[in-house]
Amino acid sequence: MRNLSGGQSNSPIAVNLARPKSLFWTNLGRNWYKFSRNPLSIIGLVIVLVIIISAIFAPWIAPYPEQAGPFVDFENAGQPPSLQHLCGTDNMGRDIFSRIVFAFRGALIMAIVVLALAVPPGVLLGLIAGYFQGGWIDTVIMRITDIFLAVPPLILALAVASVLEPNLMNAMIAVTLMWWPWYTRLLYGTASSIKNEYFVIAAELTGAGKFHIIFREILPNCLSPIFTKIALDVGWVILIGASLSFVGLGQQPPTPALGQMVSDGARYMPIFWWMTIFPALAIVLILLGFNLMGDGIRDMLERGMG
Amino acid sequence: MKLGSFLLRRFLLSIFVIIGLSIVIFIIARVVPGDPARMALGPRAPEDVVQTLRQEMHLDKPLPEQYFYWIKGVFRGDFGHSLVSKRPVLEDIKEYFPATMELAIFAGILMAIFAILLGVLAAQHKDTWVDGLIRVSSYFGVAIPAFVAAIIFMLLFGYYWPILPVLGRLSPGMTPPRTITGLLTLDSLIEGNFPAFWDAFKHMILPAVALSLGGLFQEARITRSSMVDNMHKDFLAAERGYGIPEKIVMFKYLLKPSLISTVSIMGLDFASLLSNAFLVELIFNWPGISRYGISAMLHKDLDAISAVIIVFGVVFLVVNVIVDVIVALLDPRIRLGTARDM
Amino acid sequence: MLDVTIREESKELISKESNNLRRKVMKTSKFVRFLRNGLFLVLVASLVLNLAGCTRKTPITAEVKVIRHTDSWPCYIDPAVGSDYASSIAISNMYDSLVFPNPDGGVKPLLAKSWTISEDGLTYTFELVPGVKFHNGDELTADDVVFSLQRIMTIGEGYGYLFTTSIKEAKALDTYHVQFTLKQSFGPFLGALVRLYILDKNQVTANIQAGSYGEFKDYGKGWLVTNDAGSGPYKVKEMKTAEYLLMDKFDDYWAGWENKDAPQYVKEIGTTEAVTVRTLISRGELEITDQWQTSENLAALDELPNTEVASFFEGSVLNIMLNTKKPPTDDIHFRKALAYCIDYQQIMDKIFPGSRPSGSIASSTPGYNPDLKPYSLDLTKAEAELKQSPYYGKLDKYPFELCWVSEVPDEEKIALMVQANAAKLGIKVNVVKVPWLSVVDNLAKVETTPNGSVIFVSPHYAEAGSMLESRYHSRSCGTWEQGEWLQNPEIDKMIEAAIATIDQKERFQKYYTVQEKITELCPTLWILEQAVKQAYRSDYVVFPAAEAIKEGKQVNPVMGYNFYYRDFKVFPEKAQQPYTPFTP
Amino acid sequence: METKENILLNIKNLHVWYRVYGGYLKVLNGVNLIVREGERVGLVGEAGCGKTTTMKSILQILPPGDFLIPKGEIYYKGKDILKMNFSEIQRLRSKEIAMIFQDPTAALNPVFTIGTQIGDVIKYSIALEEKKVYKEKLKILSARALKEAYLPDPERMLVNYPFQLSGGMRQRTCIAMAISSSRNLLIADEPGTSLDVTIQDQILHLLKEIVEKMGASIILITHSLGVAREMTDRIYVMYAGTIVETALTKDLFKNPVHPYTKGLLASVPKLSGGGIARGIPGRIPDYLNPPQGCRFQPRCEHSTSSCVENPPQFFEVEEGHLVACYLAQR
Repeated sequence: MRNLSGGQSNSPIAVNLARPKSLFWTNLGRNWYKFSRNPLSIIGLVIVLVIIISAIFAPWIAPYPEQAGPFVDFENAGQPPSLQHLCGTDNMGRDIFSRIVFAFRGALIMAIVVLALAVPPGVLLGLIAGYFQGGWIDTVIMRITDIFLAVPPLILALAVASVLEPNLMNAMIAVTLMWWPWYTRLLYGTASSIKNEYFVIAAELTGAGKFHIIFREILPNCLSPIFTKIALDVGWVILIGASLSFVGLGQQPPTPALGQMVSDGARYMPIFWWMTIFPALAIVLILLGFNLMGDGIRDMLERGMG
Repeated sequence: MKLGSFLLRRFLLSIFVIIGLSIVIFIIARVVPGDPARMALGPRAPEDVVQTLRQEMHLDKPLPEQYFYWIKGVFRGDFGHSLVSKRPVLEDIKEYFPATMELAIFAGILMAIFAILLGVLAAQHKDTWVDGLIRVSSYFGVAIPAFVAAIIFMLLFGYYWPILPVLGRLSPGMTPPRTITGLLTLDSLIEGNFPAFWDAFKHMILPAVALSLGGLFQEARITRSSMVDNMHKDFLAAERGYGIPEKIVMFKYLLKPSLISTVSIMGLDFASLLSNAFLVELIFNWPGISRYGISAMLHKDLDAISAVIIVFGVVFLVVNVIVDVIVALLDPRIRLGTARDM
Repeated sequence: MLDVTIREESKELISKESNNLRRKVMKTSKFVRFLRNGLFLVLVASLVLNLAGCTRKTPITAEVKVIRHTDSWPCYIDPAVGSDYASSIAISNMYDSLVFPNPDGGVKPLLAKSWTISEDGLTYTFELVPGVKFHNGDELTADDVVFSLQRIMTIGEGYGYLFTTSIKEAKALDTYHVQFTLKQSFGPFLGALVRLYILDKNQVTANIQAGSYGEFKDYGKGWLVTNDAGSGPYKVKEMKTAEYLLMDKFDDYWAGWENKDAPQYVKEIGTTEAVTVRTLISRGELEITDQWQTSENLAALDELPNTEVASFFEGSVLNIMLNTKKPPTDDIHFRKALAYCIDYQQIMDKIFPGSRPSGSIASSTPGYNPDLKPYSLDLTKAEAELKQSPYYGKLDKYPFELCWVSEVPDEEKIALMVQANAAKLGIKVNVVKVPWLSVVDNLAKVETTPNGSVIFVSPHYAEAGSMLESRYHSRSCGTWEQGEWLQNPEIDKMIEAAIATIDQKERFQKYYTVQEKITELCPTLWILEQAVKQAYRSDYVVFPAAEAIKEGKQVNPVMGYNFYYRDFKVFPEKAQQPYTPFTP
Repeated sequence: METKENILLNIKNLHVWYRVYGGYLKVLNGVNLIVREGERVGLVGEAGCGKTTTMKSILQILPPGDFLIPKGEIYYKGKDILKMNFSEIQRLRSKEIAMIFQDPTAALNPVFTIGTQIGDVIKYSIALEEKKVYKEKLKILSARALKEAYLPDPERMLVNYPFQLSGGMRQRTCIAMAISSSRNLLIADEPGTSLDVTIQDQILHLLKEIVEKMGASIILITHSLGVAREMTDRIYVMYAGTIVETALTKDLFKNPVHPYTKGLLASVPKLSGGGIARGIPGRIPDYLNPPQGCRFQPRCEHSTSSCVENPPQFFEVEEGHLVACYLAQR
């Protein structure tokens, strides 16, 4: 929600930059307050927590954990939703609900690994390019970034994943390859504007080394944009992961994955509609959760520090 | 004029980017395990035949040389041969590209129109149930992936409520118009063949809606918030204060500056729309270049993959330039170039 | 609209009635404006109408006789390229070969009205039917036959291997006589000749483009992707490479059309997407579905009124190929243990309903050994066999890797079943999903070939010999058709001997012994013979193969020939709703 | 005692609240203000004390949706603006009252040319009488308005965008808009404070001249007493959303009564000795929960218990010199 108190609409970025570095951490309490003030963020947070917990404790939460793996039981294949099988069973008699719960694992792992692999190099390159703005380093890095940004990430990821052996690992590699440039671009913008801030210039005048300036002066002030982007990206990564596995380029059966379950189910529409609908809803739920939470975090970090 | 030079720089940069992209995609395509020639001819083809094909495809040469041959061809409009359709890739692209463009453009238009409508509506009824409804639906709109929407439409309209066609571009038995632009709706209009136009139009609705959902709501939100921001600007108070009627203030003085931010993210949304087309075309059996691309990827049809990626690269760049131009037209500060260029 | 008014405008200017002209222009331009504004409204209105659900039903006027059939794509209509199911159907309908396959596995004359075979069985001489016309009117001569043969042998794709391996040379004796000389005696040669489709030399050479086949440039490959140069009962009307193939009746087909109800048009639609197929059927836009639908879908389709499921056998066997050169499957006892522990019956009931047990050769393939009992579930025997295996007791050290082809979802169920069954013996099976192209790669080398691969194989020509050679002869090692790496010289010899035998009875006898030997070695788990099943509109389509099954007759064992549309009958006027008539 | 006739604007006990999280910002807390015809009134007070809010509420141009006016009346020519219907307000805005905004950069729409903006203003004020407004006429009128604001080369000015003008030119453009058609009341919100002193001076003189020419009244909002002294006949001192003192300019400077007014006067740097001015300790209170009673009492050295219990009424110290403070009692 927008904060209407008074008319001061001074741009959030400017505020962030002028802010002394440590404030982000010292302000956690206040941030939490600002975050929790928006019910939607809370809903998002709850959804995310539920998903994470059920992913971690899947074997205990899923009613039929063994059915998330290689398993066939043609006796009760294609059962409609019931009390025994909340989301029904698929064409091999496996409990869809259990498979969904386990599928959350893949989705989360995807998000974590991809971001963990993509953010650091992206940030680093962005910082360097931004700091040496105008120099040849800047040109080289940013032009390469442009090349990767020239095509929507999903398309390139599809291409990469398709030439590799189809499995979760390679899917993650493919997405990671497409993800770092976005952080490079983000950091480039932020860093190149921060580097003209007085406190950076001051540090330079006191003869601080480039390393110190980049990592001690500039980086800390890029934190909230970075965190904001990460928060908003989790959902996107999961979405792209689902898209890949929808085409069959992600997690391979019998290990369940949401996108894969949807496309498998599509083969049995409309007879076993539940085979498609419930995994689809699961995808919507997980995205909804992370998007809401992401928005909350963004508002908290960008507007919150006013 | 500033805008001209800006476009020129943009164009030169694009050429560079495309070449870079071609290198990247070429490398990606050549990482593929297995022997493309063998794949092309099938397991029972005699070795010597395979060998000749290998030479044709320059697979026996070192990578840089292969790239050189390939890019030379590309500049001559020769994207190589498709292993699946057994035709020159260029022909395939000529055949499928318009279908995707038609769909994408229609979806884009839907997206823009409804995004702005909803945005304005939400802003005008700020903090009322209207606003709330639009916001909530926007969260869902962003959270429902295009392919999920497509599948659900398929289920609903394919079986339970068959009022809209769910497959292909044209009903079987409907005589397609002469190919002029390749856009069925346009061609049929040019021919004055209204049944065909209407049929093609109906075929576009579901896929287009599925594609536009995500971006639509996101932009609606951005329109809304930038309008709300501007509502508190002094110039609006001033214009009201000088007795300019509310309507004019709303739709002239408020809308124009507010649209700038909406339009500038439209580029990104159009991009994600294009990438979603890859799955949606698959589902709706839409004979477009995206479906072609997917099948190429699943068959490891290297030349086709590369060509598709490059085509999309070009399209994406063009779109971005267009967006920049629109933004420049909306915002004199950029057009007349006092503001930092983007 | 506008320029019309302008033209009228100028006309009347000449006739100097400028004032009533002005009124007229006013009127028309107003009308134009109305149109412009109106158009949008009209669109919206009619959309609303449609949403309201009143879709205008076009009255069924001229009943065009049409067969619309979905199948797996891509479809290659070039006889020297295509060899898969869809291609075989298309090609066999658009081209004629010298001989035509019979249901019993033999052949009957087609383009060749007679032939002679030399004593040593190395020379075949055919006399062609005179006056056969290609689709473009040219007459079919011996030259065309020779050209077609050279073409397919040079290009070497599709069914080319059948001839590159067997034929030394071919020459045209005169306009109507052509002679083939074989490398070595080849019994089933006539059966193989079914796949030699005759193209119009002049038409092809007239349409060659740049290519790498020497004087013949691209041998017309480019042109033949979307065109045909055949003499068959149907000809290409439109080929959309990624979408569909539309064929229409070749009215002056040389053998005539005594079947008056044969379809005028045949549309091969390139999709097996369950949703698509179902929608098409439910809208009456499809006569016959493809054979790749899941059993669940077929069951659902079967329940629709006017829709029946035709199920027949074309000799395609579902194998689990065991790599006999890689532990633990290199041990015969281990293999037999597996063979005895599988619950074939449940697989046939649950996963491939309507299929039947099979040995190394499917019972529908001519030359299969009827007295041979295929393996069946018997755990005690399995136990016994396993005890004799050197790997007994240390099974956990030898994991069994079982691959299934990701393009065929039902194979996953098979793999999982086998996994479950083997577990009863304490054999651990790792199930791996592999895309088809990688399967081909993996089976090319013995060390990359997995312990077990779930793969369908069907004969190339309708005889046991084809299957035996392509599955168990050392020559076929490294192709996807032999994941066993049997490399057994004795068997090689027996197969060669059998195939070289001209006399059919004798030949079949030899096939029997080979089968016994192979069954003894148990290099493969023969799961079942797959039924080719497709749903079709029984209310107005007469599907010969389906009829044959009903009468307990045999269907044509040669791939594609159960879709020889010249024998089909269509009665659109009998069609129940839903039915969407076809307008080309 | 003022006679009803010549009173142009009369604000009575005006309250304005802004809606925010956690309640309302009670910004205006009973503002009383009178402007007579042809009178030049000054409104002084430190930043954020609600001057602008008061003025905006006269024109009904507070940010839509986020405020409410719990009580108070604003009489213009004896009619309550708050009760006016839309067309009346429209007429009021384009015929009677015009406001010149504090920051000319923010007050001009960045994406429209000066011509369009000023043109529309004129167009719709004329539109009240005439059916059809011709482009040419608009052009001429806007050019004239600009000329009156002493903008060089008005015709060319029309096609420019705000960002192409200097600060001073923008300020003049705003004034031109305000005076593009004759007005009876001008509200100048800290004119030219964002500009450097010389230009600010020119602007003020321009205003003076215009007001005399049009014979209009003016409300001059400023925080500099210097400006107020030379530009106004009467001054209202405002603190935290209330008028604390009002008097004829000369009286106020002669004998300020309210401690806040004293503070203000004291904080003007004197040229003759005295050195650095001594300001007022403390700061504007938090409007979310403003202090009890007199809003100045937390910062006031003379504050007594009664200041806290109930806010002081106006006490007349001399003819037309009202003070809201118990110090003015007796």
